[in-house]
Amino acid sequence: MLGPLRAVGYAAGLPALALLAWALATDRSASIYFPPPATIAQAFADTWFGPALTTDVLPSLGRFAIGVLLSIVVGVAAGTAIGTTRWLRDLLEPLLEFFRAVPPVVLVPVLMLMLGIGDTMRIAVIVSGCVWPVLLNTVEGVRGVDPVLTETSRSYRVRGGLSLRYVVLPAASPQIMAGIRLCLSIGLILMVISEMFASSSGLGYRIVYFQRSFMIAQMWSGILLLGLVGVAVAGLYGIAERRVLHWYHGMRQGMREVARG
Amino acid sequence: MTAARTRVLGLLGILGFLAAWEAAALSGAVSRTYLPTASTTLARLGSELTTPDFWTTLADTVITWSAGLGIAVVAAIALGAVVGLVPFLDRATHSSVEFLRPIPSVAIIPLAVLVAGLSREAALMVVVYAPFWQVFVQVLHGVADVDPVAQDTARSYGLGRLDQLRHLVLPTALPYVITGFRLAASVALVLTITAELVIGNPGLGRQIELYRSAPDAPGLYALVLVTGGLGILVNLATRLLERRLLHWHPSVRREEAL
Amino acid sequence: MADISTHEKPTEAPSTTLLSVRDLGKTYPGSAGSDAVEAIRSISFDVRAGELVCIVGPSGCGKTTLLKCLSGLLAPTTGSVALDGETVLAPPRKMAVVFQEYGRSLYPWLSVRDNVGLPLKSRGMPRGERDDVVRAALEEVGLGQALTTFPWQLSGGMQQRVAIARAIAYQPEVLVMDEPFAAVDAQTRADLEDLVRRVWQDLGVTVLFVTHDIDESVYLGERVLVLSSSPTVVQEDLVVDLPAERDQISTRALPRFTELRTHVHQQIQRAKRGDRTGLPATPR
Amino acid sequence: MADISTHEKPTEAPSTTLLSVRDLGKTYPGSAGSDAVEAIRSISFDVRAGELVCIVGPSGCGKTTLLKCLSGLLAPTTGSVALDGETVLAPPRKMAVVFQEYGRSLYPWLSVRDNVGLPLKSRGMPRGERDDVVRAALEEVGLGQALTTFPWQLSGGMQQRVAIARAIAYQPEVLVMDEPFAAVDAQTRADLEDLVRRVWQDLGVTVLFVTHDIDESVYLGERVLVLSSSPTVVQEDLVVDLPAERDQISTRALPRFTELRTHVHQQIQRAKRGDRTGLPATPR
Amino acid sequence: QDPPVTGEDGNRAVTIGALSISETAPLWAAVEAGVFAEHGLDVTVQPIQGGAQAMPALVNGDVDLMIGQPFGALRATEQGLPAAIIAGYAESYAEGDDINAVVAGADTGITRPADLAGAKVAVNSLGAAGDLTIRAAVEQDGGDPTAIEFVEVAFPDAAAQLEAGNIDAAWVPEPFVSMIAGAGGTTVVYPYQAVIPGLPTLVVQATTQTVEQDAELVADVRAALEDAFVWAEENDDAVRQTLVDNLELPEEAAASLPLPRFTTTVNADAIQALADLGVEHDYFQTAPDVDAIIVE
Ligand SMILES: Nc1ncnc2c1ncn2[C@@H]1O[C@H](COP(=O)(O)OP(=O)(O)OP(=O)(O)O)[C@@H](O)[C@H]1O
Ligand SMILES: Nc1ncnc2c1ncn2[C@@H]1O[C@H](COP(=O)(O)OP(=O)(O)OP(=O)(O)O)[C@@H](O)[C@H]1O
Ligand SMILES: [Mg+2]
Ligand SMILES: [Mg+2]
Repeated sequence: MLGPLRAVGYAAGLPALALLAWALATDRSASIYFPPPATIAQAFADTWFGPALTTDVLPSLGRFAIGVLLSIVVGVAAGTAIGTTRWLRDLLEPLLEFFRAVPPVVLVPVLMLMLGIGDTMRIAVIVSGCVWPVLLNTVEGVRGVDPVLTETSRSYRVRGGLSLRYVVLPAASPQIMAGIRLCLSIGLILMVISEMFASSSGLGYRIVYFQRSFMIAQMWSGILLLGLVGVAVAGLYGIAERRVLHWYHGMRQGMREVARG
Repeated sequence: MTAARTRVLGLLGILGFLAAWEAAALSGAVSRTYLPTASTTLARLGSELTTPDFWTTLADTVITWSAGLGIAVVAAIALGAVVGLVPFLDRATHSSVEFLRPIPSVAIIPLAVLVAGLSREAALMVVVYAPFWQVFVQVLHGVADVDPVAQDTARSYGLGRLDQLRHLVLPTALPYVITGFRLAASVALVLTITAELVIGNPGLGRQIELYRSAPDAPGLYALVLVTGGLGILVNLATRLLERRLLHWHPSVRREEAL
Repeated sequence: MADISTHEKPTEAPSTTLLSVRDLGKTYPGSAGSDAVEAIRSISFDVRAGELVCIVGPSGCGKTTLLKCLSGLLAPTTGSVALDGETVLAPPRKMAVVFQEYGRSLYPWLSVRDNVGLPLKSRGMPRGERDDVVRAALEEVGLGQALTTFPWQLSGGMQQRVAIARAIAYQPEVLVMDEPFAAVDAQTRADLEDLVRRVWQDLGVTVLFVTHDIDESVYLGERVLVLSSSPTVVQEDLVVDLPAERDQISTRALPRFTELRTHVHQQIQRAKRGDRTGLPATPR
Repeated sequence: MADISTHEKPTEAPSTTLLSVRDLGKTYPGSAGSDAVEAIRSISFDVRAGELVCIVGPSGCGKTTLLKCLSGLLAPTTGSVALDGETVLAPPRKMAVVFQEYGRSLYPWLSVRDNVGLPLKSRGMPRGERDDVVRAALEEVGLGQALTTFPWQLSGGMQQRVAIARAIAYQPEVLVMDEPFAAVDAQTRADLEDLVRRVWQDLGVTVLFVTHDIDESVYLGERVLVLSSSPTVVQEDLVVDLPAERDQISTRALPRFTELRTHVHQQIQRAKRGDRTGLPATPR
Repeated sequence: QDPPVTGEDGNRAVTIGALSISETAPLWAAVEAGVFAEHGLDVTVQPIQGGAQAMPALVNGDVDLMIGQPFGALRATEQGLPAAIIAGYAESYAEGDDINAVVAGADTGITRPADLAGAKVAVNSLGAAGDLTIRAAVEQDGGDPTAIEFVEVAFPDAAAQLEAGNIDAAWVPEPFVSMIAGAGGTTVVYPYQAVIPGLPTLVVQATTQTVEQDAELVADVRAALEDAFVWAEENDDAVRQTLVDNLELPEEAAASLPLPRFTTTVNADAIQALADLGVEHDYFQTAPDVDAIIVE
């Protein structure tokens, strides 16, 4: 286990260096597009510590959370079905690849027509982008399960839900977790994108609005907030991953021990 | 035999979708001005395909896309492998990586334009950014997936760092990398189109925007079919590649045996 | 040479035949760059309910392949397997398998208890009963204290014993074991041998037991099937006419034991040399 | 009981000591929910250059753990291992290991040839020479025809032999083998035993050989280390005073062989019972 | 400052950023017809998507001039960006049918600006001239401007969203005004015309640096543009052909599309009025110095 002090050091070290470099760079060249850290910090406090928190940030994060959870559920469920059923995969794969390549600018107006312009549409936009990493990783994880393990469960007639719950999904879980990790950051990106359509509030809307209104420091403060949310979400993910994959890390513990020694 | 079956089923899936689309459009749930029928769109696609302009536009997009994807994938594999293998780097960069990953490409467009102008390079920066992180994270997880016994074997037989990378780490990470590549390919395509649309370089994206403003729904959806088609093509290519590179992996082995 | 009786087609009523293997052949299809491998050419034999049959044969002769076909995990290329008169197409109920790759057949995300208990859970055995059965099985193999550890925290031999415990706890009618004692020490091995005999006698299960230890095959089995080297056929089907009550010290000291083991040894040597005189030359 | 001499601290000049294990202890840290496991309490012994030492002990007593510490794959909790006078902190060059989990130690993406050849390649051996060495090593273990197959297309015993071929092809100074013959048939096993003796005699390698087969340990070894059950110490360090030229039939027929094997057998039984009389009671 | 780049024919190379909208058609057409070449200018028209993307390109010199909305220039200067308006380009009509309008869906019952209070109104981008003038128009008509619920919907999507009932009204330019009206929509108000008649829709912008250091360029472009508009007036067919060629408009639509009034004169009063309106409705924190922004 890392000492808490070292953990903080690792987490803050590089960002501190980056901040310093930023400060030095913005000190010399006064490009309006790269305001100094102090300006951004000021903008951050002014912009986000106020009513914006409840009118913009929290609703956005709520939609993000629902969207990501839905994506994980849908991605894992569909991914398992597709990964275990050859004909289903053959049938759906080209179609899914097709939809993956359709840009949101085209997709969103259609979604708006079908779902209106409320939260449902925005959540749908988030899901439409961040199921893919979960889905693809689940499909590949499920396909790649060690044959000895599947043979074992077959011969002991561990089938159906039990086999999914205790054999297939755990075996695929390292790869599924990789997908979930991607899903989280893509979810944040799509939260922003979803607010570029038919909206007038939200964290993402604010960032785009600031950008369009040349409010550069405010825009940076929005990006900063988004990044910080990303770090926080990654922290939550880390906790979840350590629980879900404790066996996986345990198996590899010996290896890491030597790497340290 | 199985290959033929795969093709037929895949085609069936697409046909089923087209039929559903046709039915939905004909049902009139959505006005046909906004959602043309599949047959109209396909006819329009056919006529688009015969114009030389279409092909130059397509070429523009494909060039930006493949260049961006190439840069993103190569850089992500290289950096991902280094960061994944050196625990110090992994720990030291973790927070920064998590900070940078959720920043949307739309947010960096003005900066890209500032640095690179309204050029293909600016579009490239936008196209590289997001897919890079996807492959990077996949590589990190792939590198961590090395079997401890296989790792012990490599160490005890004195395999150097490079040899371990080449013969142990990369093969292990390969399934993750391929999935990362597939994810990145479509994201890069979406971003190429978005960047063309927003920055205004020539390409499918700008053409889509023109058709959208005209407004010319069949033209718009014909181009959407083209982007989706590109996505399907990449996937076909990846699957072929996978059958060669991962012939030893349970996922491929199992299906070949069936 | 001593008088050795080989097994003839059973004269008893066919109703007692539990497992019937007919002209079984298995060829692994070649994948990109490698040729097809004919693992088994043609194997036929019958096993009566309640028999304990040991299978020996040179390394790579197709024992594991045979077991996989028997247990419905692998579709034979030719011939068929019937259990209780029904052709085996999928893993049958009431058959438990101990895999040769014991380490990889344990689920690393489940504790030892859950690894052993999962098949029971899938059979719908209630929690309390399951716990008891699991604990008893693990105690039989000397791992009563390892309930909550994970497989990767165990030594090779311990992992193998968990796999054995899982098979025993499953209370199968047919127990199929592929070199189940390869990784345990001599003393533990002896104990486990006696455990298998006990389970076999007490519960009347039918046992198919692949081993490389010739003494073990004679000590354990009522019958020893010797497989030839590839292309594989049954080289010999030997009846072990030792007393039913066996004991590590006295049974192994019997002159008959020595005769039998020497005979099997010679057969294996012959098999390994590839001497196929007298074997059915199945047309390809 | 027969006269059995146990190994004393070597009286020869210390320069001939190749491997020196001092008070080695290893405790696996407990992970979430499981306690720490003291796999080895305290082990000390020396191995001279060119010795062939067999290690036996009850299942789970820490043999694999010991080998991993020796080969620099695992950091000991207490004590130290020195090779040629230098403390082992990382896997030393010129040491080849055959892992107990042979299946997982082969790379599924490499053909048999490349699996065996990879360590040589990384050592910079040119292509042509490498091919010859690899082919020769595979022929030694009876797999001359399996060059282009992949590990997962092989039977368990064949996989294990590939792992052995890899170790031999590596031409190490120290050969560490963890139950290397567990998955092969009796005849192949005998052949491989003779191969190890031959390699040992011809090339002068030092061999550390973990086995569960007591006869094998006596037949192969110049010395047998018997480990106690957990908490593990060296229970006995036995000199095998059989003639250097050994032969499967005549050596095993020697009365002295029987004496030695019986002795080792009793030691293992004692170890398994957990009888620790006379063992150093290392303070915790 | 970079030395002026000259092309092969000795003409000065100039890049002008322009939105891909019908208003820029005269520019495209005149460039093709060689009007700018006569002034020694070798003009490249660089399509842009909006001020946010074009402004950095202007700042780093990637484009020399930009044709954009005056509101953007006000906004940019307020945030400290060195934007200047060097010439007019297009104006809305002070009377008659204007080139953009708020249109309401068929069964919303919205007929006059005051009805928009409480309605969901789409504009292409919030916080700009569109919603500002709509607010003012509603206020003028006696409605409560703060009760309007604005959402952002791209112009091309507005018609579909209106029909789907997701929005009540939308502010769109031609050809969408005609399209929606044709489908049964009601034209509620021409917000530009109603609030600031003749408000410039597009102006030519440059950085203050360019204005200071390259007065010659500014003068040349202004003169050339003046000729271009004269030429465009006489060659309406050529202009409309550009709509077909460059903007993929169908022929019939191109032929009948209403175009704005083109002029190089900057209607400073209108822009001042716009700035005042912005201050009044809290769009600007500080009042923009319109006189400084407009250089003529
Ligand atoms: N998946 C596979 N693909 C191709 N060939 C295979 C495969 N599995 C096994 N074989 C081949 O089939 C033959 C029989 O293998 P099998 O594992 O049944 O032998 P075995 O008798 O169990 O040997 P051992 O005693 O070494 O475990 C071998 O020649 C092996 O190479
Ligand atoms: N990764 C690990 N984490 C925790 N405990 C472990 C780990 N590996 C081994 N152990 C424990 O250490 C002890 C010794 O294990 P080891 O594998 O060294 O035994 P062994 O002598 O090789 O046994 P076998 O003959 O069965 O292979 C066992 O009790 C085992 O449970
Ligand atoms: Mg086998
Ligand atoms: Mg071991």
